[in-house]
Amino acid sequence: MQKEIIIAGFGGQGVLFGGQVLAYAAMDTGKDVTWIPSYGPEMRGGTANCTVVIADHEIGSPLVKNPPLAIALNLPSFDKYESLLAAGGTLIVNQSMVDRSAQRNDIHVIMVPCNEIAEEIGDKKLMNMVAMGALLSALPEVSVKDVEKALEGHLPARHKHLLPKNYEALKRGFEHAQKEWDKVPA
Amino acid sequence: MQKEIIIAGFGGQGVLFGGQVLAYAAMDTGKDVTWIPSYGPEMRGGTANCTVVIADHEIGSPLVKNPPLAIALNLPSFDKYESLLAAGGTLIVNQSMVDRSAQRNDIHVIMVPCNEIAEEIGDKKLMNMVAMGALLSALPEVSVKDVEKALEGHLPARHKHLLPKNYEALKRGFEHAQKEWDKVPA
Amino acid sequence: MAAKGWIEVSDTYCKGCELCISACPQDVMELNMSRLTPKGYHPAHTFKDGCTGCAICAVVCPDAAITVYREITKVNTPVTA
Amino acid sequence: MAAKGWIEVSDTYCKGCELCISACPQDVMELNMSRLTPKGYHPAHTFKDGCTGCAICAVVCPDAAITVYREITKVNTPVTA
Amino acid sequence: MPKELWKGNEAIAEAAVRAGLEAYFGYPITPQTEVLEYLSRRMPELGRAFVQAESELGAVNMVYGAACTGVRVMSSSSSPGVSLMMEGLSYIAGTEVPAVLVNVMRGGPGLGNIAPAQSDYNQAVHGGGHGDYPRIVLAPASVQEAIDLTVLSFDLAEKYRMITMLILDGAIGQMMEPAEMPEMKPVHRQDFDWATNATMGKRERRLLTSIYLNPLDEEQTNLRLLNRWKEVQANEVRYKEYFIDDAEIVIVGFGTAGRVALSAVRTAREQGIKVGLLRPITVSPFPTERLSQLTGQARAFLVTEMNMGQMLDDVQLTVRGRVPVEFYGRPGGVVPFPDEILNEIKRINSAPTAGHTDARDAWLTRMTAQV
Amino acid sequence: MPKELWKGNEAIAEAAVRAGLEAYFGYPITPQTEVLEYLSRRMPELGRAFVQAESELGAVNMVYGAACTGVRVMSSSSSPGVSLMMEGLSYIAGTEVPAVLVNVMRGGPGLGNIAPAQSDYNQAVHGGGHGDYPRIVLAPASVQEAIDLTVLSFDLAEKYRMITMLILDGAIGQMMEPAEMPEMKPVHRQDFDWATNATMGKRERRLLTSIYLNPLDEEQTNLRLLNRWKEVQANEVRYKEYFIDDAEIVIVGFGTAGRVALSAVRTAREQGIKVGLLRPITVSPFPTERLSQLTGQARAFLVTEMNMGQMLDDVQLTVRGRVPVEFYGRPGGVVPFPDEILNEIKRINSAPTAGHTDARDAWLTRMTAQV
Amino acid sequence: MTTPANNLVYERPEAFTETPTHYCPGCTHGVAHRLVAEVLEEMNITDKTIGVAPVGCAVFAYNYFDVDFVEAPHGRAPAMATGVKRVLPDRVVFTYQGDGDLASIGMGEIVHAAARGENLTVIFINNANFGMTGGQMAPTTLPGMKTSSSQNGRDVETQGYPIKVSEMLSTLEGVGYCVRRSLHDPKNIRLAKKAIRTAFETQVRGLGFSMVELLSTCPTNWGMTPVNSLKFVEEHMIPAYPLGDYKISDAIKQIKI
Amino acid sequence: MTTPANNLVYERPEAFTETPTHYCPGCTHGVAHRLVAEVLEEMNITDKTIGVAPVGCAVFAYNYFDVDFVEAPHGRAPAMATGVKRVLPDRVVFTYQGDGDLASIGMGEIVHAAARGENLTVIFINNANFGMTGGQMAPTTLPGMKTSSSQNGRDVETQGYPIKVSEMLSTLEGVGYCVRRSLHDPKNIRLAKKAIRTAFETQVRGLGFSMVELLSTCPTNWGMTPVNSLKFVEEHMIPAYPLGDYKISDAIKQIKI
Ligand SMILES: Cc1ncc(C[n+]2csc(CCOP(=O)(O)OP(=O)(O)O)c2C)c(N)n1
Ligand SMILES: Cc1ncc(C[n+]2csc(CCOP(=O)(O)OP(=O)(O)O)c2C)c(N)n1
Ligand code: SF4
Ligand code: SF4
Ligand code: SF4
Ligand code: SF4
Ligand code: SF4
Ligand code: SF4
Ligand SMILES: [Mg+2]
Ligand SMILES: [Mg+2]
Repeated sequence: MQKEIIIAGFGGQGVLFGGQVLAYAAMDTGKDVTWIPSYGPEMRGGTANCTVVIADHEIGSPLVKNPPLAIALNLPSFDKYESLLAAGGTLIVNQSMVDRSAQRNDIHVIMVPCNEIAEEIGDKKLMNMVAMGALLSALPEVSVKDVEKALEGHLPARHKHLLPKNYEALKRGFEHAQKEWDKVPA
Repeated sequence: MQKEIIIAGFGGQGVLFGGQVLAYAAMDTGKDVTWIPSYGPEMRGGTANCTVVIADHEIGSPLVKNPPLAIALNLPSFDKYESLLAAGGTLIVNQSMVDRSAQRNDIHVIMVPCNEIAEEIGDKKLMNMVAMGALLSALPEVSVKDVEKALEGHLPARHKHLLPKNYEALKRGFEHAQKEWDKVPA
Repeated sequence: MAAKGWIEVSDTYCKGCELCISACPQDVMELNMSRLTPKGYHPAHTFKDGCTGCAICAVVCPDAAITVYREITKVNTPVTA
Repeated sequence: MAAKGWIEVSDTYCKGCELCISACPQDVMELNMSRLTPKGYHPAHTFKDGCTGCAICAVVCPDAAITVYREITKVNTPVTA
Repeated sequence: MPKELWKGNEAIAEAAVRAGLEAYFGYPITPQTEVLEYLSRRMPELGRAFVQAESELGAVNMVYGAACTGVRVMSSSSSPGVSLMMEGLSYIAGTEVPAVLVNVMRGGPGLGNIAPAQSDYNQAVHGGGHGDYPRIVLAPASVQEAIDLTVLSFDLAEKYRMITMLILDGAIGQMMEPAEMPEMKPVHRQDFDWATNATMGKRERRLLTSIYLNPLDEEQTNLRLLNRWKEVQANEVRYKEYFIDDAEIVIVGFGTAGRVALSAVRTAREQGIKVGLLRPITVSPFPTERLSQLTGQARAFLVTEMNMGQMLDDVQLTVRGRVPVEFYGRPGGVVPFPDEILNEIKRINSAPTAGHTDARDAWLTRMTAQV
Repeated sequence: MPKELWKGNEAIAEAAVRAGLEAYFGYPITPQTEVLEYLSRRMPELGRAFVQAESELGAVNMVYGAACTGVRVMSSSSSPGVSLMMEGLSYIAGTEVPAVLVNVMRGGPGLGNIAPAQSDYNQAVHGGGHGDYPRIVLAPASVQEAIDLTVLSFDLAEKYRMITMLILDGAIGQMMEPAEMPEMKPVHRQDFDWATNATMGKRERRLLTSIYLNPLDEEQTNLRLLNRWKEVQANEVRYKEYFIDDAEIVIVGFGTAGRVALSAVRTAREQGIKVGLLRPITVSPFPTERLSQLTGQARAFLVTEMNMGQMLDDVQLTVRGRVPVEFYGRPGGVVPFPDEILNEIKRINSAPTAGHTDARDAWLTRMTAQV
Repeated sequence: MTTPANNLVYERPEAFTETPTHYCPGCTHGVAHRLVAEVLEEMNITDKTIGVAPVGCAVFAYNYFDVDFVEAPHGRAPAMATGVKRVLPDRVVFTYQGDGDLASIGMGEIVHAAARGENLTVIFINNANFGMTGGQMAPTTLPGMKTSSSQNGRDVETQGYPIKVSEMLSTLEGVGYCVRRSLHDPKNIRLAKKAIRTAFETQVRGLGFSMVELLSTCPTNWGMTPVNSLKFVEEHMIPAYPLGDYKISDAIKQIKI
Repeated sequence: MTTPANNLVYERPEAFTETPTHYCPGCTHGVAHRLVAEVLEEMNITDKTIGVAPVGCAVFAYNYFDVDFVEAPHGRAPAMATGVKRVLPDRVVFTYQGDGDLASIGMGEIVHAAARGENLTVIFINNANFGMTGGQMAPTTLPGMKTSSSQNGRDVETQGYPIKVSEMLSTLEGVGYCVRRSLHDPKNIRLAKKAIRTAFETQVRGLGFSMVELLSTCPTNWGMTPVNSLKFVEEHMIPAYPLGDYKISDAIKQIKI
């Protein structure tokens, strides 16, 4: 088993941390995992992304050209990864930040109004966790519970009081995605 | 034909210049020649030497371990090159600065009181030219005339007035050596 | 009466840093929260009258995004070389 | 009367630079032209009486070649700690 | 110790601390800066020495000074910064004091970029500073390996009184992986009989210098170093093999290029191609002997690197034309994807090469046509 | 021009002047200092730029700046100083501007000594600065050759927009030989279409930089440089042969080691041994093709160097085990005498070697036993 | 809106290219750039100017000025500029350097370019940290200031004291003009521009080495808004780095702008 | 001649080894060495001292002092000393550097060691040229002075102005003690020794960076007798490099020797 996930968006959208939480969740359930960010000055005010690879064997390449799974938190990321996604893959899109619909039809595009859902929960910043919840609907190897535990274990102490809202965000994202999947013709 | 000559003494005894004059003389008569000094901080207040190679073909090594010809202008040089000289070779020794006689008898050691002769000519500094004259007695490939021409051609202008004395020194050295050779049992 | 002036803020250059806003002596500038530049910034603009064309905003703008104009009050003043 | 002193110049270290000679306030030093050190220098020495043991020669010597002594005029002076 | 997610650069820093690092001197440069930043906090916390030097030149000479006292000392940098250390490295080598240097390589030459690259292999392994001097060079391919090799590097440096370099690319420096840290070792200052730590009235004074005015003495030093290197070659070669047993095609790749190749090898194996991977962990000493053995087994080698073919020469030097050697490289900060290497495997598998004299030439022709 | 006795270092300086050198930047270091001293007088005399830089680091970056304007510019140094130039050289290479650098090598590593050595071959030819970049490296063996190659180096640097290095050892820098200077060429500032010499209102502005933030652009640059290198390899290989026609043993040696070998070859020939000498003049590009041809003719090679076997690897890479390669080196500033090489010739001639896998090892064993 | 040209009070200088800068919003690197561009234009020397970019946030400076540019290794801009200027003495050559570039790694080069009295103009951006690499301590970081490599605040005992570069360089005879200005408000920006102008005039007249040190902001790494960053400059940087004229040679005092 | 020990007025310091120096006759490098040895001995710190030798004529300094020694790359002694001192803060660490070493190639390292206030002592030998390599121009060469790389005399227009190192470093806060002395006569030699003593006391008490600049001779490359060289120092060097106390921190002023 090996799964590759790319999470992409603006700097400040919690892209890197989202990926780390996923990596922790996978690690804590005994899988091998790699997390690698894009780095350097091009990050300054621009876009950020990270790649997470989860496998049950020693991981080779930590980078992937055509991921089967991706989260696009903004429009440029949607543009980029819609075209790069592997055929048959799933792309979680933050609907709140894009103004177009999917163009490819050999991939699954799950639209999630992450910002709105996060704002409903009461913390705009949780938008990344909403998207993460949605992603998990397409990643059976990692459960929502696993991610919750990872958050509990690795969220910095000063943010621990935010745990319940994080859980809520994950759940809402997962549920929203489930509904979208149900719409997908089998 | 190839001949190697080492000229050695204290810094300040005109060792390097003596070698250069010889090199010029050889060059001006159409031979190939190399001149190479010992260099660097060990020269500071210590000894200096240079190696001249004269040949009628492209010269390989500019350095030589056991030269057939050498001039030793002081005691340390006498000590060093007496032992290094090739068997059958000739060593011109500045008798004025050594207090011992030769130990090897498979080489020709020609003692020349260079300082005294130079002082007689009226310039202590010409001691190197006295030795050079003596050397020429064992180096038929370069004549005293050749060296005189080299001096004429390459002595810095401000020293040109010293030419006659230089000639004198060469001649006296050569003649002294001739006499010594005559003493050598055939 | 103070001179009347106006400014243009370039969408290409403005990064919404607010330095002009805090520097404007007439307090006539703000970020335009209803617009985004192609780079995704809310650009600065004058939101009310009162600009004198003093160009202080342009002096502090790190992105040379502001062009400043002033109404010419005295016309035909001969220019001495 | 000036103190009476004397010096020793080490053949191992002296390089005949003459700095001591020119510094000696009593002008009692010169190079010893009749001797050569193992390195080939004419070493400094005192060539006449008059050394006061002032140690100025030692202070200027770049090669720490000079040892300076002085005759003890007051003996048994108790040394207070 | 349980596994934690560690970022490569920070893992190296913490591993060094646990191995008894007493002093760190460095200068910020991407993609290495986290090593310095981490240690800027961690070292003072433990009462150990940390200095952000004025430059890499300053840093390497601070390392040199501390190394002379016999403590465990390290610096880290990235390509341009490491180039500035070449004089210092040559001095450290000539003085025979142990020191550890980490190079988190980036795209070059010149300012280049900060993307992952392996183009300082030759500098680390062959050229670099002036003069003949051997050095140990380790090339981790994962965060765990980065930790383990960091610890090892101090032991090797001390054992052989030799520079030990870790070369990794930005990808390994920046990535996070689950990894286990070694126990924290108490700092144990060894009483080396060469260390210049002041006599304290207890011994004869010591000198540490790289000057040998007499060429014959310098020659002796050169030969001593080379003889010591023979010991290193005999004892310290390390590599890792994957799917080698029955491999007919053997890929040779280190660091990230090696692990990317592993992905390709897996896929190729699924497709029934008998391909294996030899991943040198010590690129200096190079696993010459093992590679030579494999020359009897493999019908072709494929060298993969994130450069224009540097380790390639070492492979060719060993293979000596007995089997074809092919090359696939992505220079300039590009990390190859597994499918590119898979394509190479397939190409070699289906149309066995005649064995060109220069694998680099053939690759260049293909690359140039392609882009 | 009639021949004059020229000292190697001064000959290089004057030759550069005659080739149109417009700027020299350097820092004193033995055994190279005469280049700087000569030019400190000569350049201002001609109204050209001379700066004694604060350091070699300063010097190489002054060279870099002047090179960007398209003028002929040079620096010179010796081993430790050249190590300090590695970052700058990598930048110059990455920016593709022409520059000439002379390294009058001395014994190393570290401070070493000032005696003649050839131990920066690897640094010059293979490693050196960070990143992949080709460079032309010329190795004169006489004063005349030093002159001719100095002139050539400017032409090559400009033609290929590439660093051209002269590596020579202190012996050639310090020796005098009869040599002919080229005519004084008037300075002719070429109007390169890349030179940043200010627009003067006549053209679009230009940039010269070595930064390629996008790895794909950097990769393109790397490949462009390598393709240009192929041209250099095709056009610029230079070497000199002695007694090669019927040689059964071929010595390969450059610079002083090469000319010392010539003396040994002469003596060996007198003794009836069929030995010849291949003396590479361009050590980069290396005369691979010619050496490969000779592999068909020779029954053994002997590489002689004043180091511990650096060019040796390049020879072995070419010979690829087809014939035995033997090595004789004197590192650390020792210049071999002809009789030492003669002994090697005789050894090889009388007891043909079985062809060890590593000539360096065999040599080291012999040397270690000997001293 | 029709705008007769003579209504124009201020517009983007022509010495600028049309490329938007990559600087963070509100970073006063941009102001410094603009001032240099205005001066080049006013002095009508754009055509004959060659810039030397540093390694630092201003590494891409070459994209923004409509003049020839070269890009130096980190800290070596003064040496590279020396190389350029010595072979093209009639051109105007300037370096633009950060405090990491000039005062840390490049200390040797700047001191010697100044000591030699190279006819160069140096624009020195003191923003108290290494901006480009993510905000590490610079030689100019204030005592107690937190950076990513002085996480508990710069401890002068172990991490040293700030270097006052202008004061230091002014001890050198080769220096013609050396002043410190700030970019934190319109008045000081105007004074900064005048200083930049004087520095270039110094060069054009061959009066020796000229440098303008500019106190600048780094909102991103200081973790402040751009507006608060300006306040930080006023309240903390200026007391540590007093504005002033550290050296103006007599010949330069005569220059009237 | 029997010499009762208490007759002794002066003898070669014990902190010296028995190796004769390689310096040219009359070179005041030797005087500087002797003073350092005397101070180490008087302070009783020979046992815990580690010296850092430069590349320059003093490259073999390590042969002459009976203390541990390391030999730095040209100009990098202050960095190397920093490395030593940071891991052995209770040892006494000094560098001994020439003006080529410290003021030319090593400018970056000395400025930063000083700025960091490293607890080191630097003995800085200003002899106005690069002695070891045969007398090239140094940053401290006097205007108009002939050297092998300023053969018509140093032309300040193209070859720059002398750097007054003590004055320059004294602008740095990390510097505790920075003075210039001369070795040209007995009185000044005594003052030099006192300064060296104070510098080491500064270090021993942890009061920051200390440096003594010593005007020194180079008879060989100046082409003068040793005696005339001393006169040259007095008549030409001192006017260009005034002797004096450039920085003495308050704490150090309290030290009584
Ligand atoms: C030799 C070398 N060392 C380190 C770096 C990494 N580096 C790039 S920019 C920089 C510091 C920039 O700081 P500063 O000069 O203050 O400029 P700022 O970004 O603050 O404007 C460093 C350390 C490099 N590129 N090259
Ligand atoms: C990197 C490097 N550059 C140059 C040299 C050559 N070099 C040796 S000593 C020296 C100058 C010494 O002058 P200074 O420091 O003034 O000492 P002095 O001999 O005058 O006492 C130079 C340039 C070197 N050894 N290493
Ligand atoms: S020109 Fe003056 S008044 Fe008008 S907006 Fe700008 S700062 Fe305000
Ligand atoms: S100062 Fe310039 S960039 Fe900033 S908000 Fe105003 S117009 Fe925009
Ligand atoms: S000063 Fe010293 S070295 Fe010089 S002559 Fe006097 S004793 Fe000899
Ligand atoms: S001790 Fe004084 S008087 Fe005696 S020789 Fe020395 S300087 Fe002269
Ligand atoms: S990091 Fe700082 S200095 Fe760099 S552009 Fe951003 S705000 Fe400006
Ligand atoms: S060369 Fe000069 S500095 Fe060096 S030892 Fe001789 S006199 Fe002293
Ligand atoms: Mg900065
Ligand atoms: Mg000096």
